Amino acid sequence: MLENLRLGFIILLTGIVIVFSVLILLIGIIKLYSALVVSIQETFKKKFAKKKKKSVTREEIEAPVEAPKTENVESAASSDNDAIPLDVIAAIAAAVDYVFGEGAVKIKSVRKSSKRRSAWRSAGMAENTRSF
Amino acid sequence: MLENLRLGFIILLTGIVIVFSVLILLIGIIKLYSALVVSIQETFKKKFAKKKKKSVTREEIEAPVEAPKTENVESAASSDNDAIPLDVIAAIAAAVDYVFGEGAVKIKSVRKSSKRRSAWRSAGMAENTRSF
Amino acid sequence: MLENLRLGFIILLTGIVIVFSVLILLIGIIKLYSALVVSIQETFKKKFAKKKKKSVTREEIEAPVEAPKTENVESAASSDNDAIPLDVIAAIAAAVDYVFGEGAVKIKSVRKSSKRRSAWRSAGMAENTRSF
Amino acid sequence: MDIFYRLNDSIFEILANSGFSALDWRNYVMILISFVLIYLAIKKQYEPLVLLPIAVGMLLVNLCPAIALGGSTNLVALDDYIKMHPGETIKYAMTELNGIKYVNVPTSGGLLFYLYQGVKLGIYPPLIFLGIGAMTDFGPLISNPKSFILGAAAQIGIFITFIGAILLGFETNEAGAIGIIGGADGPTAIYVTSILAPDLLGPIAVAAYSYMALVPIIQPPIMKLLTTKKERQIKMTQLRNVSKLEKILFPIIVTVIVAILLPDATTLVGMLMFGNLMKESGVVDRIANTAKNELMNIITIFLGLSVGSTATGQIFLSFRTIGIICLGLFAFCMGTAFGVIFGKIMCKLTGGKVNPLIGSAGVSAVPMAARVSQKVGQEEDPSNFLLMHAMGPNVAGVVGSAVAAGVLISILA
Amino acid sequence: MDIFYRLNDSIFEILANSGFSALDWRNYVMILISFVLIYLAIKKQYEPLVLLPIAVGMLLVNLCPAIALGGSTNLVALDDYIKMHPGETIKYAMTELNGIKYVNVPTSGGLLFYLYQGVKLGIYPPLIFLGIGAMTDFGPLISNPKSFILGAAAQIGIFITFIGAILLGFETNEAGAIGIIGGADGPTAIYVTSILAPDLLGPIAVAAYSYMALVPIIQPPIMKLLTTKKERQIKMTQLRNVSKLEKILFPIIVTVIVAILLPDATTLVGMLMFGNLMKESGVVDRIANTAKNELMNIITIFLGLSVGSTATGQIFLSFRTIGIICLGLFAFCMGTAFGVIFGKIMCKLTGGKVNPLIGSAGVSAVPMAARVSQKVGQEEDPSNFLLMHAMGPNVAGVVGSAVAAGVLISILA
Amino acid sequence: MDIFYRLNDSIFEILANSGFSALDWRNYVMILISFVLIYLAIKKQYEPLVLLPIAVGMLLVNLCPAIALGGSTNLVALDDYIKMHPGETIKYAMTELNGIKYVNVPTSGGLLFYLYQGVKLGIYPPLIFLGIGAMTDFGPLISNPKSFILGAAAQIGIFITFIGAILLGFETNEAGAIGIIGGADGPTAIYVTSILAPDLLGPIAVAAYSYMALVPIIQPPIMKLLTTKKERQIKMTQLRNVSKLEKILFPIIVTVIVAILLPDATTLVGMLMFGNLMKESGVVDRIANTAKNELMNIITIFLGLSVGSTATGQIFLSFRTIGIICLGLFAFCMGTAFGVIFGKIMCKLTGGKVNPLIGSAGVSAVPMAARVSQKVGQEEDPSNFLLMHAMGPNVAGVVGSAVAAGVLISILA
Ligand code: NA
Ligand code: NA
Ligand code: NA
Repeated sequence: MLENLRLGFIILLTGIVIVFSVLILLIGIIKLYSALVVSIQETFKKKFAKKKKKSVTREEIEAPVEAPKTENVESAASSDNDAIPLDVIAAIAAAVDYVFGEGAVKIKSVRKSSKRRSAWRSAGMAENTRSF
Repeated sequence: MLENLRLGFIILLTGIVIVFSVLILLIGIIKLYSALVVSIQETFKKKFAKKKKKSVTREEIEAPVEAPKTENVESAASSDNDAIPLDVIAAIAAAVDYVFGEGAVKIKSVRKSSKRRSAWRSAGMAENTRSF
Repeated sequence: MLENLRLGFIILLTGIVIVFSVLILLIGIIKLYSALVVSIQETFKKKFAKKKKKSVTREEIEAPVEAPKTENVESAASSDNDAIPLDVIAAIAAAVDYVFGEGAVKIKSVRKSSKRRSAWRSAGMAENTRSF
Repeated sequence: MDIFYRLNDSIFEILANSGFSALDWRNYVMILISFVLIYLAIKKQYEPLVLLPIAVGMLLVNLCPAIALGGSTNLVALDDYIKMHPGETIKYAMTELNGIKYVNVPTSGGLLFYLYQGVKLGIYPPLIFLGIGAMTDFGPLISNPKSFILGAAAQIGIFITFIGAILLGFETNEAGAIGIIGGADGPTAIYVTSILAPDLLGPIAVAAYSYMALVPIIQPPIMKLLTTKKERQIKMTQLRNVSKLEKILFPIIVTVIVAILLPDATTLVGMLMFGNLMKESGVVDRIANTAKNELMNIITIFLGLSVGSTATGQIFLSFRTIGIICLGLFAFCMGTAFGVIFGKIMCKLTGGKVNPLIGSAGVSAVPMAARVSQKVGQEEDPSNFLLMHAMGPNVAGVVGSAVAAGVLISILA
Repeated sequence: MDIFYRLNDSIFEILANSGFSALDWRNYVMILISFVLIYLAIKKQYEPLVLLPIAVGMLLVNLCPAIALGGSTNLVALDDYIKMHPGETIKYAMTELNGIKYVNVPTSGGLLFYLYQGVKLGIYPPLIFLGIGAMTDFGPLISNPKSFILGAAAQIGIFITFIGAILLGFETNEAGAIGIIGGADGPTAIYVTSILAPDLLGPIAVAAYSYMALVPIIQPPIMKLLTTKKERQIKMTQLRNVSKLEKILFPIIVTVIVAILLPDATTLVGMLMFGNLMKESGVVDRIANTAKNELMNIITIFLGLSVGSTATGQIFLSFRTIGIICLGLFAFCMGTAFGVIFGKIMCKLTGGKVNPLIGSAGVSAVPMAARVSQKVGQEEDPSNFLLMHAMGPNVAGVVGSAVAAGVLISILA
Repeated sequence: MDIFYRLNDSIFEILANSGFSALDWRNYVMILISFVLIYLAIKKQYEPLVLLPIAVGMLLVNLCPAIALGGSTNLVALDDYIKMHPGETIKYAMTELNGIKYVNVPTSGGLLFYLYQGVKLGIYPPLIFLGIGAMTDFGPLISNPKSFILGAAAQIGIFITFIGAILLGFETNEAGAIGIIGGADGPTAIYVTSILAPDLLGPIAVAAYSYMALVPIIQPPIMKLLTTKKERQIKMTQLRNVSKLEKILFPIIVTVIVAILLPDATTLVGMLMFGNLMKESGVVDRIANTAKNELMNIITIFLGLSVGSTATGQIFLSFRTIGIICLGLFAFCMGTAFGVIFGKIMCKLTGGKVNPLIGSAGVSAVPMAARVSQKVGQEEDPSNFLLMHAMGPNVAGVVGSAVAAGVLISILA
């Protein structure tokens, strides 16, 4: 057991050294890349106005048939509805409150009305088939 | 490699021949059965008025306790709501538009109100247990 | 085959004896514990008033951050909504009937509005992570 | 020119390996049978959740038997191997037989072979029971535990059919598997058959699920034959409410009793009751919902396909299958009859408080059989609601057949 | 008459195989223990999602040990075999021992044996980590990466407990598995134990999940003992918002760093971070949702049942289990203490900007431990909201214990 | 002092086992490649549901190759073993080599090794096809069955690429796997490659999914090059409505024809059609929904991770991968070209009723390729809606590539 105990102390020390080293290394790297990301994003923000126009053109290539936002809502429907601005949801919630009494219920899931949808349904292939 | 190349050409030709044969055969068969189905269904439509009464009698054997449509909606609730006529949904959507502003939201899932449901729940066995 | 047939009769009798013994034993035990449970629960009901206060204190330890009812609704959202009193749901259904015409549709899922929710979302850990 | 000769050879070889040459008439008959089952599943809605996958499994295995074959090692003569794979290094072991060297080329099994392992190892049926447990309400049984007697009585059909099967010349293990059709419970039938007589899985599963779908046609005549009009009109008093605590204790107690007395029934009963405990406890809705929905659905697909894949023409098309079909019907009838007879006995003993029609629900076939009790009762008196009272024997029948399964396995396995 | 004799034999044999004769007192004690766990899971809601399946697995394996046994080959004397299966052809291999021929009858394993393979092969815990990753928000940790120090400090308890276990006479591999209880993280504990000391899975899993449920009782006294009232009243400045890009880069970077430095932690950390990457990327919601819901739920059921099935009376009921229970508590206390002590150090170093109460959240037990920090803080000053600040060390603790697990595995496996 | 020496040793040993010493430059290059794929999946949304898991699998296996290694038996010299496990009894078998005794210590495989078995045994791709079948509407194909010709034509690219691969020096089995990239169908490509050339899984899967994501960029120039402005402006007449019965019969008929003619295509086509039968029958929504959602999502995660795990630097970084990338692009271009050419032929034969642009949709890449047809058509005439007409060849292409896969497997496996 004495031998085991010695091994125990070695592992105690090794463990503490390694765990702290790894996590402290992570601290350093995260701080570094956080700084980097923040500075990069600020640089990008300035260029944004220009880029915006370009990306619109690029999107138009796929847009008429793709409607990615709708897909997003569909696939994530059960968990959240980020795809619709929060203020819209707030407005709906207010309307519901108005009808049913304040604070009573909350609409669980709101989905953008998409006229393309029915076209897609008849197109015979769920949007999310794409990746398979 | 020359031998491989010869094998390659054989596979090229075999592949094209087989793929085309199989798919062209499918074309023929699909055309055939489509024609058949269409003609059969037209024949049936004429007999429908008579049959209808019979089938009602048959359904009544199971109907009071079965309510398969409700089950259908339940199990498929997350994906679509075919069990309710589209015009009903359209009506609901219109009503919602009226309240919340046109095109803003779409009701995600509509389920037929079923008074039988609660009876079933107390009957202690989900409808869909049936098949196991 | 005669030997098999003899075995068959033995199994027939063994089977009937065992199946009946086990299930009749179950009858006895269920009757026993049902009686026991009923009597215990009546005893408890009398003590309830006292206990209630204590348990409230105990709950308060966890309450401000736990909100277990909300969790319950979330996780069970797709199947039922027991966490909200039935009369509330009835009231909502009535309101919907009022808007859309009686019996037309039924709200599928009602979730308590929870101001804590957003706090939790930002707390960055779904309630149900707890158990893992 | 040489290429065209070889093209000809190549196409010819593909045709030689095609179904036209490999399949025999029994496969074609089985394909027709699978069409009938698909028709029944879709058009007549005969237990479609299970019969449709079974039928498709049956179709696929008879179109292409390799889809259900296990992996094996092909001995390919070294010279041939080199010809077929020119320039490759040989990465497999070699065997020498009679002076000729062979390459041991391992082949992978078919999809349905791998899916079938869950049946063979007895994994799927208990997992389906887990889901069933999570949807079953044993309340009616707890509030009227005497229902267990009817759930036991209806299992007598299993054992009588067992003797019938022996009289028709089946081996004892096969007879056990055939008898369990009378349990009117799919997963139990598949579990027992996979242990006692895996060769018969196809016909037994088809028979079990078909007759379960036919319960509304099979049972009423027997029920009417064995009961008087007056008996059928008996109204039963309302069941008491069962407290949550009783519902939580029930699965625990049943598990303990059954598992101690009959270890061979532990897996089925234990999973059924674990599912129910998850449901009734109310604290693990997350996993209870998955157990009764996605998990059960996935297992159902795999189970159906792989059970169907055991029904090759060579095995299915024999007089034994006809015997099984007949014995299965006999088992259902016997189960129904004994259920009703014990219902009559209970009616007598309770001074007419029990409507014997609820006895037939003891065969299981949940919840169809309970509905049939309800329906036949209402035919005599439209104001009579037997459904809740029939649910007791109905769910008791599930436990009853699992216990009967335990008996059969413990003696015959 | 003969039949009745044999009926007697047959029933006697079933009783002889029943639990009454096969189980010993330790199984009965374990059954009682499983009842206690079921009670705690349902009534006290002690981590019910995991403890309920564990308790049921424990119950089933002690009622019927065969449910967790692997398949094997029974040698049945040829004569006996023929008597039991009259008229059948023998389809199994034969072995001759001492002049007697035996039939090699293969038996299939029990359900829990097959489910257990996912534990044994180390498959379930990483898949649960995948789901946890898909629900975890590392935002609070990214916005305050110093939290990693607290997440590391709380792991010191693991290694101190390791020495404690050696002092109590455990082997080094067992001591490693016991120490990891202090990680306060279920899947990590099960993963390490399944590698280092599979025999101890039962008690270690029960201890780990029980103490995680008891965190609100275990931690506060220690936290109060080690901090002054003034320290507990420290309010922390609000965390900065973390951009989406940072959240996406975080799991990738953590995976790379940890996997390169400590390959033995790759599986756990990699799956945790892959789950998180799926969540944060926002482009694969379909699979991210399945990972954190259905997949995790299915695995949880299988994991719980099969971990419970390792807790047979013969293994569980030994003084070692008592030692494990005590050492587990010790580990939680040590982890909490070191978390708080390092919290105090950080408080000093930052000139009082860090509330040492958030240190205790470094043990993991997500999100319970962070709530305890919040609660203890609010007891001193109701306007103090430490929750968000405690989430940082809390999720860092998960990474920390996975790294500690890697150290233990790399040295002891 | 001794302890500090040994601590030094211990830390040194951990570093010696770390990635720094074990990985070579190719692993680091692969890590960079996986970063690029993660970027493309998240930022450019290149088939993220599959490419993200593949990229993560690639990342993990190159950080820690052991995560994809199978279990093995380590021979540890007895003396060393005793030193490492002091006081333990040895529970493993022993081997004696050259007078030295070795303990046979079994090691468990890595997570990705076990997940990979579903690829190796050909289980995942057909299950994904099951889900795809359950979401596919073959209506447009049934109402215009001639689309099958375009779905066949676009597969010519597969076989031409096969010859190209042979010209670049690939073995025939490898050439078959490379050719199937032209099928523009992920599961088919993975299925064929896992049978014919498992070593190439990584590059082939990456190429297949990348080019599928790039279809909107690859196809339009070819389509415009091969068609006249007038052809592109052709408007097609509306498709007739297809009755439910036709939709139900379609999957059954396709299964029967394909399986009989080409048994090697049965698994893929059979599962695709079973999924579609579940969908169209309308009676098994429960299991159809699970097949296309949770089951497919779970399999996608496992498939992606384990396909990625085959892409170790040692295998991936060779000139062959560059060849595969080039040949894959060539295959897509050829498939598109032949689809359009046959579209032109059909246009001629029908007297201008077919817009040749729908031919390019025959490559599969559902539904992206159909959208490209729509988009290119609308560029010429905004009032032209080709989408529905392109869906026919598009889904025919899926069947077409499965048939082509059957041909390749039957000749080359
Ligand atoms: Na039954
Ligand atoms: Na921890
Ligand atoms: Na294709």
